[in-house]
Amino acid sequence: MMPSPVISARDVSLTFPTADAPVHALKDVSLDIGPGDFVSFIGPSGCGKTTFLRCIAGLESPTGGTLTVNGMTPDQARRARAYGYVFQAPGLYPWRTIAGNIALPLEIMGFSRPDRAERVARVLDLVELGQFGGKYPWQLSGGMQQRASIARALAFDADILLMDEPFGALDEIVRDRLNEALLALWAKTGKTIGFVTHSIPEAVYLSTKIVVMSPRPGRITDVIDSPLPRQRPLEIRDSAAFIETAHRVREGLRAGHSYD
Amino acid sequence: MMPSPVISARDVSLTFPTADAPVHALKDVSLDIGPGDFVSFIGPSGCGKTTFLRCIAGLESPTGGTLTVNGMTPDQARRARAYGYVFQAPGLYPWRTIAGNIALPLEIMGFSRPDRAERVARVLDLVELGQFGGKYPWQLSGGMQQRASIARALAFDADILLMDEPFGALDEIVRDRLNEALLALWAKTGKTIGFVTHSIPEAVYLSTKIVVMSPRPGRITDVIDSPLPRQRPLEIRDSAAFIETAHRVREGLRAGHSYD
Amino acid sequence: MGLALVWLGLWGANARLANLAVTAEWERLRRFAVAAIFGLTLLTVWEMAVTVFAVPQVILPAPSAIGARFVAALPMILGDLWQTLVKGALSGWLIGAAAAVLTAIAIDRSPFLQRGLLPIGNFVAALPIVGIAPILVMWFGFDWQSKAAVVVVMVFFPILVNMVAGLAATDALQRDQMATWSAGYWQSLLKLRLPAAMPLLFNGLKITTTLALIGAIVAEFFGSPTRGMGFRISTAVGQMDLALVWAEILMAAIAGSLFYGIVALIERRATFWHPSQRG
Amino acid sequence: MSRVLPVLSVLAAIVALWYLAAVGMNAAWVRDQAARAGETVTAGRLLRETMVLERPVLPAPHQVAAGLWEGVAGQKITSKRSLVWHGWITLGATLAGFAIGAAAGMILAVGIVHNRAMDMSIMPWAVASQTVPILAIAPMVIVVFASAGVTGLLPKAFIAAWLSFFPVLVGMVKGLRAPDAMQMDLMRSWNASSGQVLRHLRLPVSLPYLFASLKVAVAAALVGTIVGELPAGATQGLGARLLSGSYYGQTIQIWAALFAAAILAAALVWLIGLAERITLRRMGLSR
Amino acid sequence: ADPLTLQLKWVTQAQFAGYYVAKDKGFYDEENLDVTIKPGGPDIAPTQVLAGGGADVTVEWMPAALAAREKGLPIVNIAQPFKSSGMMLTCLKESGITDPKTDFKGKTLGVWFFGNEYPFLSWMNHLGLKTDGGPEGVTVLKQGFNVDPLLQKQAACISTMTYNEYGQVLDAGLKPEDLVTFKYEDQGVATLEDGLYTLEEKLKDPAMEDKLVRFVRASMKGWKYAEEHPEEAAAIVLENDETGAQTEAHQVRMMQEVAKLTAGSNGALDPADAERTVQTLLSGGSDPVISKAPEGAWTSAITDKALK
Ligand SMILES: Nc1ncnc2c1ncn2[C@@H]1O[C@H](COP(=O)(O)OP(=O)(O)OP(=O)(O)O)[C@@H](O)[C@H]1O
Ligand SMILES: Nc1ncnc2c1ncn2[C@@H]1O[C@H](COP(=O)(O)OP(=O)(O)OP(=O)(O)O)[C@@H](O)[C@H]1O
Ligand SMILES: Cc1ncc(C[n+]2csc(CCO)c2C)c(N)n1
Ligand SMILES: [Mg+2]
Ligand SMILES: [Mg+2]
Repeated sequence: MMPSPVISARDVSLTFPTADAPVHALKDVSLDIGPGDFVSFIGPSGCGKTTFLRCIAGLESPTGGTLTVNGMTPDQARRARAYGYVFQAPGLYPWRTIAGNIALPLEIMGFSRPDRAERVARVLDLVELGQFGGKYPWQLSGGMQQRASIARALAFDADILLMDEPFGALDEIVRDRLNEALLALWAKTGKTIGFVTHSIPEAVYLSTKIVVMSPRPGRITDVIDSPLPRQRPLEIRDSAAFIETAHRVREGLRAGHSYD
Repeated sequence: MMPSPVISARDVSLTFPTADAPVHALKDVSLDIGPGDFVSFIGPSGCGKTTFLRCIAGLESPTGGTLTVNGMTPDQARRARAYGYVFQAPGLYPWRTIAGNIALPLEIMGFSRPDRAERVARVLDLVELGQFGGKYPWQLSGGMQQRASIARALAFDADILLMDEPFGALDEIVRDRLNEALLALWAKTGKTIGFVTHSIPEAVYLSTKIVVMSPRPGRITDVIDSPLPRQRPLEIRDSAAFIETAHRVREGLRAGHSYD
Repeated sequence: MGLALVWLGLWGANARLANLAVTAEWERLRRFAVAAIFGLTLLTVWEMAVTVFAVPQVILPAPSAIGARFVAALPMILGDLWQTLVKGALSGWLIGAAAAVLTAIAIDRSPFLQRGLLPIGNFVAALPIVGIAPILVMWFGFDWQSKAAVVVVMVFFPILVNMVAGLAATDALQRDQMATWSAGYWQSLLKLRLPAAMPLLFNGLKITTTLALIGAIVAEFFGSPTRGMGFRISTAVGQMDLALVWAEILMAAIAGSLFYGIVALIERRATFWHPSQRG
Repeated sequence: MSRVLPVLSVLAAIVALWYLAAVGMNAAWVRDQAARAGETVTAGRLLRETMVLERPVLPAPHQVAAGLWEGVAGQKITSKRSLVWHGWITLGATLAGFAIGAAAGMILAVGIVHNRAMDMSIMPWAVASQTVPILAIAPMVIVVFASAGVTGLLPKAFIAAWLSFFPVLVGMVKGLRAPDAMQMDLMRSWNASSGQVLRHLRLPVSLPYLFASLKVAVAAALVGTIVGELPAGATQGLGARLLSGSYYGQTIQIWAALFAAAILAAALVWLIGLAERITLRRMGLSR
Repeated sequence: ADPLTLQLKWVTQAQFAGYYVAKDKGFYDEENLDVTIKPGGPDIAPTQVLAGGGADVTVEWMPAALAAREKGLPIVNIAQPFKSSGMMLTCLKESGITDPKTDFKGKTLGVWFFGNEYPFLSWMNHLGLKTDGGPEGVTVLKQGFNVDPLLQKQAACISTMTYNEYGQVLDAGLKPEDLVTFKYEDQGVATLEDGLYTLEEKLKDPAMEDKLVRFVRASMKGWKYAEEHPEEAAAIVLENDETGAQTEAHQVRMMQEVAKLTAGSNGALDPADAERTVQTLLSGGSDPVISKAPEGAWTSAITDKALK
């Protein structure tokens, strides 16, 4: 029997009213995400990936359908501090140093001072920014800011991690290393992860489930359960199963594009 | 005989004074870029790619060395409106619609109204945002904003195009399409292009010259002249020359990372 | 004609000085020098105008006469300064600023209050000081307390307006982050909205430094003990001692500028991250 | 409805408090009077008499309302006892002064942002100008204007402008410097002239600062006008009305004039708020 | 008609009835004068307006005028419609003050400043009381526009004019028997109030001198008319008050009281009164209002011609 899903969406729709025609950002999206799943969302830009993630996190209210997280509404889950969220833009607070930015959610959640210091140091190292804790955001390069924002979401141990193109601004090498680190973290903690990416190999490498989306209206066109084992060395990317899955994702993506 | 370079850097250095230790963002960078070159910069985040592009564009003054653009200082070249610049973040003005944002540099440069309208429509189509001209930036997804900012830089015909990770937030399909479009534009206009990317295949596919950089201090570790012909169908990515070049770039990148 | 020449000459020197490239250590001195030369220009033109046009002393005394009077009457002027600036203006400014900030937070906290209190707050705070001053003098007595009360009323509105705007000055992404961490109201106030409000708050604080001084001085016109800058000014006008009037004004200008300067300095420290401060 | 209810309830609370305060503050006088007449006061009498004093320390709300009504509706609006007439006079000078002051503030701010010499020389003196106690020099201003043959609206408007240019200057300098580095860099990469940067970037970014400042400035302009009306021969305008009320100890008249002035100020502030909302909406900035 | 501007010392009220009556009744027209009457107010220093050229003639009190003259402003008294002083100190009986010589010490007294403090200061000089707030002297409050300090008991005594503030105290509900008043006249420290002053240089111009003669003549006609018709004079004043703040009852009473002060004067300054004022200001204490007797501070040239 399937374990009961952590996140369960039924016919979720979201329409933005704009000055001219309303935008159907999501239409009839149904999806179940089980505990410990690593779900990637992939799709052309504007297909509603960010919007769906925001709905899960309770930052946006669907205009139709139902969405539950751990059996609660997303809003209740948000209040229960179920989420770590990495936004598409770094969004660091300019009046705090990098270390201060990472410590901020910890302060809010009431972690003790020594605990905070220890966690900040650990995640700064994880994203390879050890020496930059004392700098202000505007003194960092774009990729470094992005990494700082990842570190911030990892510093506290939320059960559900939502990441919106976290590695978009990073080079292949760092990206690979962070992919590995993320997998290790996931294996160790059993977090449930929702992950938006534009990289097909990244999606295939990381996920247990790949959700392909398509725009106008934003909807799910394919859900691919990964045939790969949970243990994934980097070399797995040369395996036949990997290449085959990547191919299927690419086909799904292409189909989504063919509409315009 | 080589044609005289459009951009010529000799021992360019740039140090940011910060509260604690000064940051050596660039150190002794020398590089020649000829007319019609398509130069990609690749390297770990924080290695000075953005900084170097900003120096070329006259937005930052090197603290050492000389840098000339068309025989002028970068600042003079900037005044001569030699550049189109795509920043790492979209940087759209929130009080203007997408079309208004794209029209802004045209207004500033004194294009006539019908000319403006025609150009805006053309580049909007080019980046596949035809229907979104009337929307405001916050009504667009991250990738759509990024495309709008690319369109803005393409709308006026600058001889030198500087692009800082323009396609970072786009999915593979759109990215491929835009890569092709960019190559077509480049072939047609003979622009000189400086291009920052984190994708090795993208760098190899697009460039005539690939500059690999390394951080702390930011410097050039390798300059690879592409063996690929100027005409590049997408399939060229399966050619041996392509794979070999990509390999060399990856090695260079890896070497840059090994320092930390 | 001569006046215009002096003006142009000194302004030219100033422009050159202002655009001179200097090292960081000299920057401070340079700023001071530029402002000083500008002031000198004004004073020279003033002195010359008074002499050339033979303006009577009882209308506009010459700067030299004012300077002499300033030095001679300095102990008295300092006493007046203490009474008006420190006791009246400063205490009123502090109370008013605190009240405005707290009100802004209360308004911001409760949509009900926001709709109910803001329009009425605007209204009450728009009561002109010259009307309230006599009433407050009647209520709070002749000494500095009534002056402080006038200052409170005067500085309240500008700070409130700026603070309310400041609390709204966060961007959507920053607010969303707070939401994902499920930050409580006070937490997001303390960690996000207050820091983000600082640039606008200081805007209000800076504007009101000068208002506070004016308020305290003006309130003394409506009743006061026999000291204080407002008292001295009105009495001196009545006694045709215009040099003393201007000497007091000079003191007010110096003290007020200092007050403003200190607040601006604190602003620089507190909002170092804002683009307007990063230059 | 949901907009009126909160205002009404807060208003009701204030009026209730006010009545209490009126009883409290006027009680001493009623007791003294009774003591001088050798009588004792009951609570009922205290309550009754504190509401109807001719020279109360704090007039009761209905007394002020009556005074206001009498001044607004009880007279022909051309009568010199009409608050509408006095308000009209004050409004004219306020608007003129506000226009001059706001324009001066904006022009100076633009100058300061673009010219280093102006930045360094003007700002300290602009600050100093505001520390000059305007009421002290107001009579002199009026005298100087008068000796130059200028009387009536202009001297008052000058004082109003003097007070209102400063908030605009400070706010605009801040606002014009608020664009972030990337927004400025974009402009630089297009080699936009400083005029274009101003028009297309600095001005739009400064709007929130501008409107906050304008609200403060318009209230300041009204204060300036009223201050200017005190020594202007104290004949016309709400300032004159306030003053003469004050001089003759007609507390209720003072309060009525005060409220008239506040209503005027609130209306002006509200108008600017309206302009703000419309502008921001047209710029797509209000979400 | 010849234009002439008169600056009043205070706001439009029956204190200046003579001038308004002269204008309203056409007395100025008869003299071929076009007179503009500018009301004063707090912080209008009439002498300053005169110096600035904003007026040709001003109504001012002699102590302030002499002090201004000592400061170098050559102003001259050309006529004196007010014979006696209306100034007094009004105290609450409950403050326990009965005799100025003994009871003021340690009390708080309300005083007008802005050039109106001279009579008070010289009185205190005569009594040998310091005004710096020490225990051996009196505490002085700068009194605002109205009589509230007395009603609110913020001061033991306040300055009042017989024709104005005293009436307001009574209007406010206090009875004469609740109050103790000390007239400057009775205390022997009275100074001349409400005279007409102009600049010396104006007198040198014969045409101007002639205008002033006609002005003083018409003004005194106005004053005498006002004395005889207080109700009508008060109505005229009300008519000219643009603030609309005055009440008829108050102005009629003011006119009646003012009439008592103007009664003894035909407009000509009695040099003896002036000398007495000078002596009062000069004498007594360490801190006299003027330091030496003025020369040429008044002239009878105008009134001599006007009244013949
Ligand atoms: N304004 C600044 N003040 C201080 N240090 C800065 C500033 N701007 C950049 N730096 C530093 O300069 C170095 C190079 O930054 P740069 O933005 O050029 O990197 P990059 O190669 O573009 O990286 P990325 O791929 O992450 O965008 C970084 O270490 C950064 O911290
Ligand atoms: N606040 C808004 N108002 C109106 N339309 C909006 C708003 N936010 C998003 N949209 C629209 O909703 C659609 C989906 O946006 P969303 O940000 O979810 O896309 P996405 O899949 O995350 O794209 P990308 O990969 O480019 O980030 C887009 O067409 C966008 O224009
Ligand atoms: C604030 C203030 N109060 C009173 C006077 C003095 N004053 C001028 S005219 C006049 C006659 C009285 O009605 C009096 C007493 C003043 N100048 N300023
Ligand atoms: Mg997105
Ligand atoms: Mg970069």
